[in-house]
Order: sequence, then C-alpha cells, then structure tokens
Amino acid sequence: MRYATPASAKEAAGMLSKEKGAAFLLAGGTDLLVKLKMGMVEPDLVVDIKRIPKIDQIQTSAKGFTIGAAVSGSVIGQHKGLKAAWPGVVEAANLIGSDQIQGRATLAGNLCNASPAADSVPAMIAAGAKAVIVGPQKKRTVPVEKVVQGPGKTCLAKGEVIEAITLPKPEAKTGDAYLRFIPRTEMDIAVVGVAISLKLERGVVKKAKVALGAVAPTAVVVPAAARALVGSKLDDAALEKLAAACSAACNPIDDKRGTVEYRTRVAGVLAKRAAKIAFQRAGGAL
Amino acid sequence: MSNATLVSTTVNGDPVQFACPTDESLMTALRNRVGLTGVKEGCGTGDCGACTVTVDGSLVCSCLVLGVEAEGREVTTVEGLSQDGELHVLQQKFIDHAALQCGICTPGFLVAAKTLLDRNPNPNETEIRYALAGNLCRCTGYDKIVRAVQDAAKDMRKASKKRR
Amino acid sequence: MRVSLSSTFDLDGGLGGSVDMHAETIADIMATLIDRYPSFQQLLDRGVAVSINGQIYRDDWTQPIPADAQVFLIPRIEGG
Amino acid sequence: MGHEQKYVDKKYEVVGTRFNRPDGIDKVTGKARYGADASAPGQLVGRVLRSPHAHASIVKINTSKAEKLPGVKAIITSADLPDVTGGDQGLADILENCMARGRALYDGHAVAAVAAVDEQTAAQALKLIDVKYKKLPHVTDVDEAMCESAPVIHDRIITRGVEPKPTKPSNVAARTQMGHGDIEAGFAEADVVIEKSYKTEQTHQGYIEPHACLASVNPDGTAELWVTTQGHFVFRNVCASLLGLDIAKLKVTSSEIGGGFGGKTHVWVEPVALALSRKANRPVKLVMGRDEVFRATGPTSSTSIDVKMGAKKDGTITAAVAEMRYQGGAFPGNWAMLGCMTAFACYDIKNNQSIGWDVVVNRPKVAAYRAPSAPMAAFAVESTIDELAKEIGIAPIDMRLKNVAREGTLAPYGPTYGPIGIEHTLKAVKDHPHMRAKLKKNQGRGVACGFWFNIGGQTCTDLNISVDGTVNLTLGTVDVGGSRSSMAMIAAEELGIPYEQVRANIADTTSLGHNDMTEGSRGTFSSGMATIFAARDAISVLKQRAAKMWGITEEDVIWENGQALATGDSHSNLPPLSLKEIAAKSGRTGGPIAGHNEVVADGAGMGFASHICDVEVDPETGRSTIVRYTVVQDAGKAINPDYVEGQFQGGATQGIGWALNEEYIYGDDGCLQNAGFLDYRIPVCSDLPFIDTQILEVPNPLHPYGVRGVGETSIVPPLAAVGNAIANATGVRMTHAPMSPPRVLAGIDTLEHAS
Repeated sequence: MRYATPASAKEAAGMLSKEKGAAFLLAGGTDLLVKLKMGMVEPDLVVDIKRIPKIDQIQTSAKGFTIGAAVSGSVIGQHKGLKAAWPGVVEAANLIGSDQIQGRATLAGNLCNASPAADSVPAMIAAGAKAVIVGPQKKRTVPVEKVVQGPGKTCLAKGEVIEAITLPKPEAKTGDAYLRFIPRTEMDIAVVGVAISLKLERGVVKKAKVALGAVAPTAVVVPAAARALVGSKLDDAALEKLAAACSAACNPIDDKRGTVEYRTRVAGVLAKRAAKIAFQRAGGAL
Repeated sequence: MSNATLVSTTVNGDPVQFACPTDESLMTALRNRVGLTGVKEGCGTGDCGACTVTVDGSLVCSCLVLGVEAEGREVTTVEGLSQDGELHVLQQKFIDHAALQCGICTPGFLVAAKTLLDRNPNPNETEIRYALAGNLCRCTGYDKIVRAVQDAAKDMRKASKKRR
Repeated sequence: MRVSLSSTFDLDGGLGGSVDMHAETIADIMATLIDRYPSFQQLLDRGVAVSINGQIYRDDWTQPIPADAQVFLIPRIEGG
Repeated sequence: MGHEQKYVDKKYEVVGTRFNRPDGIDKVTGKARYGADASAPGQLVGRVLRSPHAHASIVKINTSKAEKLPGVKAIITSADLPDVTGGDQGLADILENCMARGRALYDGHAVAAVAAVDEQTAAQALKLIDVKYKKLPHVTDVDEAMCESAPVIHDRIITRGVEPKPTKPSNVAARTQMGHGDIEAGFAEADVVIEKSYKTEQTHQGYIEPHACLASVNPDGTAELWVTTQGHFVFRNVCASLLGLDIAKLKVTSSEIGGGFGGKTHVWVEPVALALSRKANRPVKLVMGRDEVFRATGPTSSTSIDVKMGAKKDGTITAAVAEMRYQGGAFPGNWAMLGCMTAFACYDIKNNQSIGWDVVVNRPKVAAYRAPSAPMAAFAVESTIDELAKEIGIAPIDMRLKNVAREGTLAPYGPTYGPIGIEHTLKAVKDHPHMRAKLKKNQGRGVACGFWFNIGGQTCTDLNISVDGTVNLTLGTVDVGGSRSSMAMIAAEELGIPYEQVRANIADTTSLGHNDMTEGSRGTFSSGMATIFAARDAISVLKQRAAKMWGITEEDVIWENGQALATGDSHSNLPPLSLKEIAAKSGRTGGPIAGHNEVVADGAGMGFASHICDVEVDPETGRSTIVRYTVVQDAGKAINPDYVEGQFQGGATQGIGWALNEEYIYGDDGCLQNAGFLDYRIPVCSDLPFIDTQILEVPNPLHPYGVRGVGETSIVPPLAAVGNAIANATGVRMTHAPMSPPRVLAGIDTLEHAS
C-alpha cells in the first residue's frame, strides 16, 4: 500500500484518477481503517487529504458556510456560528460515534461512506447542503441528496474528491433538527434517523424539508412529510400526517440493528419529535 | 515489512522515529515500534477506546489512525500523563477511588478524562458520562470511574485557583 | 449413616435416592459407592461434590463426617 | 497450628478498611503488562484460520501455497495436535474446540493456524490456505436442536439421565432433575397458579482484553507460556495434557488479566500457540482479534425455560416447577444442571422440581460466565414470582420475604442451608430509601433476588519475611479484581504490621504449588484463607526465633500487635521484640523466616443478593433507561469494601446489559452477525446511573473472618429486576431477554390490542 499526502484537492484527484489499483481517499479514516482491519479492502494507494491547506477549516461567508472535507466532528461542534445557524446538522455530525471518533470523523467522509444509516446525511439534506466535488479536470457542486446512490455507492467518478460541504446561510425563522434512534445512549449506528428543517411565517410552517436515514438503501427525502407540515402550526393532526408520511416512505430491511416493522414505526415517532424541536428553533410556539 | 515508511513524530514530548508499513495503525506502531504498550488493543475498530491517545491535542482511537499519519504531529499516550515522576491527579484519583479493577481500559479512560477536563474543568455527571461513552469498561459499572473524574476535577479546579 | 444422592445422579438404573453405609470421611463414602456401584466411577469423573450439613466440599476427601450429619452428594459446580 | 477454618468474631485493624492496590500505579501509568504486552527474542506472529460455516465437513486443507510464502515458519492443522487425551472425552472436546478435527462445528471454529515473521505475512498466509468445505445442515437454536428433525451434531451423544436409555444419538446431552416434595399436592393446595415460558439470548463475558499469549517450546520438551488467564496452573495442566508435555516442564506465567468473568477459565488459542512454537521452534505470540473473541470463545448459554408456580392467597408458595433448556455450544456442558440447582435456591418451597436439558448446537463452546446459568433461571423464576404477587395482590417484596430461605431450609439441590443472608438482603431492601422514592411518569420499580454457590478449591501460598521486616506474599490465584490488595491486608492483619509493609505478588507455576483458578468467587475466599494460615505459620516461626533471642522457651512467647511478648512473671522484664527486630536477626537465629500453606479451601459460603431497579420506558419506542439501581448483597465479611462494591457494581452492570441489549445474533446461515462491540452492545458510561451498594455481613461459618465469595452473585438478579421494573412501568411482562426496544414495543402493542 502506498500512502500519499497531496497538497491540493486537484492533486489528490490526479493521483486517484491515475491509479490503476485500488485507491482510497483518507480523511478521518473512521470507516476506512475499520475496513482495512477487517480485510474488507486492500488498497494499493491511500490518499490522505489532511495535509491540504485549509481543508481542515470552516469558512464563513455571506452565502453561508464551507466546511472543508477534513473538518472533524469536534471542530464542527465547537463552531458557534454553525451551531447557531444549523443546530440540527451540528447535532447530527456530533452523534457520529464517541468523542474519539469525533476527533477524526468528517461530514464528507460520512457522506462518501454511503451508509444508509449515516447520521449527518439526512440532516445535511434537510438543510440544503451541497458537496463541492473536485475532479482531475473540473469542479462541480452537487446537492447532498444526489451524492449517495446506494449502499456504498456514490456519484463520484474515478478521481473525483469531495473538497468541501457547503451549507447556505439560513433564511430568517428557520429551524432544523435531527433525531435518531439507537438502543444505547452512544456508540450505536442509527436504527432510524429523521432530519427536519422548516421555515415559519407568522407562526405557520411556510417551507419544510424532511429526510430519513436508515430506512432505505439511501437517505430519503419525503415530500409528503414536508407537505404535512406546511401550512400548519404543528397541531396534532399535522404531526400525525407527518408521522404517517414518514412511515409510508420507509423501505427498510430486517437486520441485526432493527426490523422493518420497528424502523417504520419509529420513523414516525421520531419525525414528530424532531418537528417540534425544529419548530421551536424556528421561533415557533408550541 | 513491505512498504515501510520512516515516520518522524513527537510522542509524549520526545522526538521519536519509527519505520512502519503504511497500512499499520498508529496503535500498533506505538505498541510494537515505540514500545508504549500502555496503548491497549481491545477491538481494533474504534469501538472500545482502550487505545485512546491524543494527536495534536485531538482525542482519537489510535487504532483508527495510520502510523504514517503521525508524521510531524504530537502524540500523547497514557505514558505521558505523569510528569517528573508525579502521577497526574486523575491517575491518583483512579487509584484512590478503586476506579479500576482489571485496568485494561484505564489508560484510555485517563486520556479521555484528561482531554475532557482540559476542555471543561467543571463537567456535570452527564457530561462526564457522555465524554467517556467511547471507553468501554466491563468491570466497574463505571460508578467509581465517574466519581474519580469528579473528584479529580474538583482538585484540579482548586489547584488552578491557587495558581491564579 | 444415610448418604443422599442428588436426583441428577443415575446410579445403576435409578435417579437420586440414598445409600446407607458406614463412613468417617468423604473418601470412605466414595470408596463404598465405587465398591457397590460400578457406574459411580463415571459420575465421579464428571464431578461430584459432597454437602455435609449444608456446606459443600468439592475436593478435600479427608474431611471428617460427624456422626449425625446430613450428607448429600451433588454435582461438582464451576464458576465464572 | 492455627489452621482452624471456623469463623471467630473479632475486631480488625486492617481488614474492612480501604487501601490502594499494589498494582495501581502500574495500571494507571501504562506499565502493567497484559497478555499482549510481552515479547520474546525471535518471536513469530501467530494467526488462526477460522471456519466461515456454521457446520461443515473439512474435505481438504491445502497449505502448500502458504508454506511457500517467504516468512512463513509454521502452519498447523489438527494433524499437528494429535489426540493424546487417552479417552478423556472432556479433554478431547477441549482439543477439538481448539482445532477442528475433520469437521467445523460452528462459525469461527479454528481449522488451521500459521506462524510467520510479521503480522502482514501471517495475514497473507491465512489467505493462501485453501480449505475445501462441504457444508452440513446446522442448528443454532436450543429448542430447534431438541427436535427430532434437527441435524445431529455428534453421533456419540446419547442422552444421559433418561430411562430407558435412548438408543439413538441426539443433540440432548443430558437430562437433570432435582427438587423435593409432592408437586401435584402442592399445586392442589394453591389458590393461584402462574405458568409462563421464557427465553434468554446468548451473551458474552465481554472482557476488554482479547485472549493473548506468548508460547515457547523447546525440542527437549521444556516450554514456557505467558498468558492472560484466570488460572495459570490449570492452563498448565490442560495444555501439557493436550500437547503431551510433562507438567513440571511447562512454565506458565499469568500476565495482568484484562477481565475474564469466567471466559478466561478455558483454553482457546494457548494449545495452538504452543503447537505452532513446537513446529517452528521459535516463540510464537498469538493475540486474538475482537471478532475472534466473539465468534470462538466462551459465551454463555442461550436458554428456553418454562416455569409454573402456585401460591396460597396469603402468599405462601406451595409448588414450583421449572423445565429449562440450555445450549452449551458445540460441546456438551452441564449448564442446565446449574440452572436447576440455582432456580429456586432463594426460597423455601415445600414442593419443587427442576428439570434441565443440556443441549448442543452449532455455536461456540459455552464457558462459565459469572454465576454461570443462574441469571437465566432467576429471570424466569423471579419474573413469575412478581406475576404471582400481582395476581394475589401482595407486594413483591413481601411475597419474597414470606417464602424466603433461611438457615435450616432444605435447598432445592438437596442439602440443608447453614447460616445464609438472603432474608437479611430482602429486609434491607424493604427498609431502603430507594423503595420509598417517588416514581415519575413512565417509570417503574422492580425487585429481584439472586443466588450463587461460590466455590473454594486448592490453594497454596508462601509468605516470606525479609531482613528489613517487609513481607513478600506469594499467591497462586490470579488477581482479577484487586485481590492482591485484599491478601496483603489479611497478611498485615494477621502479622500485626502496616499494610504498606506487605507486597503481594502472583507467582508463576514453577514458584508455587498448584492453585485452582480464580473462578466461582473463590479468589479472596481461598487465597485469603491460605494467607491467614501462612501468616500464622510465619508467626509460629517468629515466636520460636524470639524465644531463641531471649533464651526462653517457646511456650512463654505470645504474638500481639506485630511483636513477640514474653509471658509469665519470670520474663516480665524482657522488652517486646518486633517483627522487624526478629527479622533483622533471622540469619543468626536459624535462617530466613517464612510461612507456607496448602489448603483445600472448601466451604465458600453461599452468596445471596437482592436488587432494586427503577426504569423509565419510552412508550413510543420501547426503549428502557435505568434511572436508579441498588445492590444489596451479603459478603460475609468485606476485606476491602472498595473492591466488594466494585464487584457488586460490575456484576449488576453486566446483568443490566444482558437485560437490555446484549445478545448474539445469528443469521439463517448460522453465522454470527454481530461479532464486535459496535453491534454487541455492552452498556456504555452514559447508559447508567450510579449503582448504589449496600454490603451486608452475615459471617460464613467456615472462614476464619467469615468471608463469603462475592464476585458472581451480583449478575444474577438484574435480568429479573429490570423485567419486573418494566412490568411495573408498562404493565407488560417481558419473557424474552434482552428486553430490547423492539421487544418491549411489541409487548406494549400486545397489551394495547388486548385492552
């Protein structure tokens, strides 16, 4: 296995595109090193992007936030501006593993690992996050929900590298939240994850986006769930409709972490709870 | 040793060089090449925290870091906690409170607890419990560990007040 | 003296029961049982402990047995 | 002299106080050396190839490609571990478990092993070993394994304990029955009868340190083994028997042990490492990965248990029957028998009967796990008692007190109890402020009791006094929870010197006589007893020497508070001689001063506990949170209360993990799906509250200080305590452990549909 530390995203892309063997990108490494240990991957080349200048920083601009691909969860958790703007995204990012994992795990890595149960992905989708992708030739920006195409599969072409995740500056009266269900209090993979962001106008939900994790091969956006919220003040009827829409959107599997029935049911339960948190964060009164 | 790479790094304040295969974890490199066996392997997959160290001040499972990534970084292990032959307050409190039974998880707990107290000198019980959730202990039920950290935090706050 | 057997023991066709004998130590009991019941050796190989007045002895066959003691043979246990 | 085992009430100076452990500094500084922390010149790395199938014939193993890989020094299969067990089926089972012999019996069963110059080469060599399997039908569920249609795993197994003796082999290794009274008459007397079936899933001891050893065998048959174990003397004997070595020529050193809980009482990779070293003629270090630990080392049984109990309206239990099925993995064990012995042990039930079925399945060989087999039986029985209490309308705590076993009660496994502490624990629970604390919405409270025998066994201890008066205490029982500290305290107590003057060490197998394992809660009980006797032995020498120094007869010397005193009017002018003074002159008064003891420390004294658990259940997700937990247990006498509390808290937490989330999950293919700490969910720090403890001391009549074993009992009550709390919070009686969120939610659903 060769190990490389390129000085730019473009250089990284070049290395990956030229490699004939199995090449892997290393950011936080919390997924890659597990796969290495278990013998699931045998890389010929590992490209460590952490030496790329500024890739471990969060940039704030008038348009929003640019989170470098090597920014760890603990750095995200300590960023006051980001926390105030997108608390749901920050919470989701911080739910990934222990403090030790937080010292390494990144949003871009969580996305590229393309696990159906990734915590940060539904939250990023609900918040309208985008991935800045650098290839050997060109750069493109893709909405997060378009990145993952199936378990372990992304839209990244050979040689393409996610350089950063961008989050828009939230509109006024916006709130987001992410809740997941795990059997313990920490250290588990989500059995169900629900992210909701919504915008209020005079106390009524004007816009909403709902995304679910761990209930389908990829995170799913649920327009019907968003429609259930829009126009409501989060009354019980709206919440019941939301729950029903979320449960209906589930297409999970039975596995060691949860059953189809349980995941479907709990998706609705968490949706209601997450909606309430997002609603209050947007300034709504329950 | 195929594809061995020479790594120059700082471990517990000392300059250290070691050669390791590129796919070797920092945990294995620290244990087998630097001789710091206080870094324990409980799982190798980041789930137990026994191999916890800090890299440039950031808390990590050293099993989820490549040895070659340590190039130019500063690594601190449990062996670096005591200074000039004196135990760190946390180390002493772990002994005083019987916060260890078998002791295999202790190095990881100490590094994690120290990182917590450096960041938050006055954590409440819940904060302590969540900060240590990445460290598994099978012997103690965590009770005496949490008490030891609370007591150490108290002493450390007193000491830092005195210094000021 | 009456030596009772745990009903988990099968001695030549019957479960449990009791055996009358003269015994001053645990070793005496074992010797008598091996003598009278050839299949007892197999039970012994799998592990037998002796309860004398409620206290369990697993190993020390020199343990004396008081005249009016309640003696009970039970399976030898292990722990964790 | 002084080897009187009987309890004597007295005041203590050191015992019962709290001292820091001698291994503390090494363990907090990272200096302590565990199984994987040793190395030897020229050592190789050992790795094991494991079966990916639940049950398969091994048609052929081709190692030729792997052998050609540069750096590979030895490859072994079962052919390199010939059966020299001489017809001892128990040993033969251990050998076959260490390395499959023609058939892989479970997912993870070792089929070959390699020793190579480094980790990378060893890993590559494993990939080059070509094993041709022929898959066979498998069974992993205990109930299914008992069916006529189940694939029979061993042709040699004919069910024991059944009349007439079966003619055909099956997966049922043995039937056990015990109890007393007239069951039918007992149920006829009952006003209320409850009958329920329970299931518990398989759990693992979950010690954080994987099995690890460093083996070195010489061509002349001498060998050394450094290993993490609960009993290096037993490991020595077993390994020597399996490899055909002379016992005295195999030196085994126990490393610091990173947790065992029963799982390190059995050999797994040690004989393999020795065989690799024998073949390679170099030291071999073999460290298991976490996935290997889960797939191939000692989990506890999964069970299926039916309980029927009847009671009168006043709460008197008139009859109790349990039928319990325990699987022992791929090899027969006596786990159901242990379940039978413990099921009703907390109670005085006139008519009771337990029937046990020991069953084999295609899972790893079951090993002891802290009070083995008792927690599952207690889950079933203690849950049923709560149901009875509910039906009758009596408080569960009163129901238990009404039927509690006492001194003189006939134990369900036969004998009559001596002085025991279960009633004391229940009364303490009843009086505990925890029982009166207010519960919030969705919260419930449960109480449950637990029993474990505790065992003694062979023990051997040396106590050597240095010329400066400091004392080396040499022990042969591995220190798993702080016993070195407790033993040093006992030696200090007996000798009358400060704790700091005693250094306790664990000896290797060449330095001391045989010691049984640290298992069955015996460490402090048995080594403690041997330490007392060794110290008293040393005191008699000290008195002889003092007599010599004074020039008086030994009969005129007594030992008090760490010094020799001359008694009698004629010697009243002689100043006392301290241990230090006598030790300083030892070279001139007859040589070194030492005390020794070899003992079979039987009579460990039954351990009883009662636990209180408060739980909060999320009615929408079925998730249970432990909000408060109290352990009350009889320790006989707590030598070092810190470590006794630690045992209570640790055991309770393991039980809570089992109650809530821990379980082996097998796929339809018979393979283990959650062989890691990510999905085998042991409790993490944030899952728990503080675990309150209350130590009771009902002296064990067969220990000089009254000590009882304390290590295991605390894992017995939690399953039922949690279950009873969930029932109290939700009205749902959970009969399947772990009571994970999906199971609890399903239970809540059933209740809602019913109403």
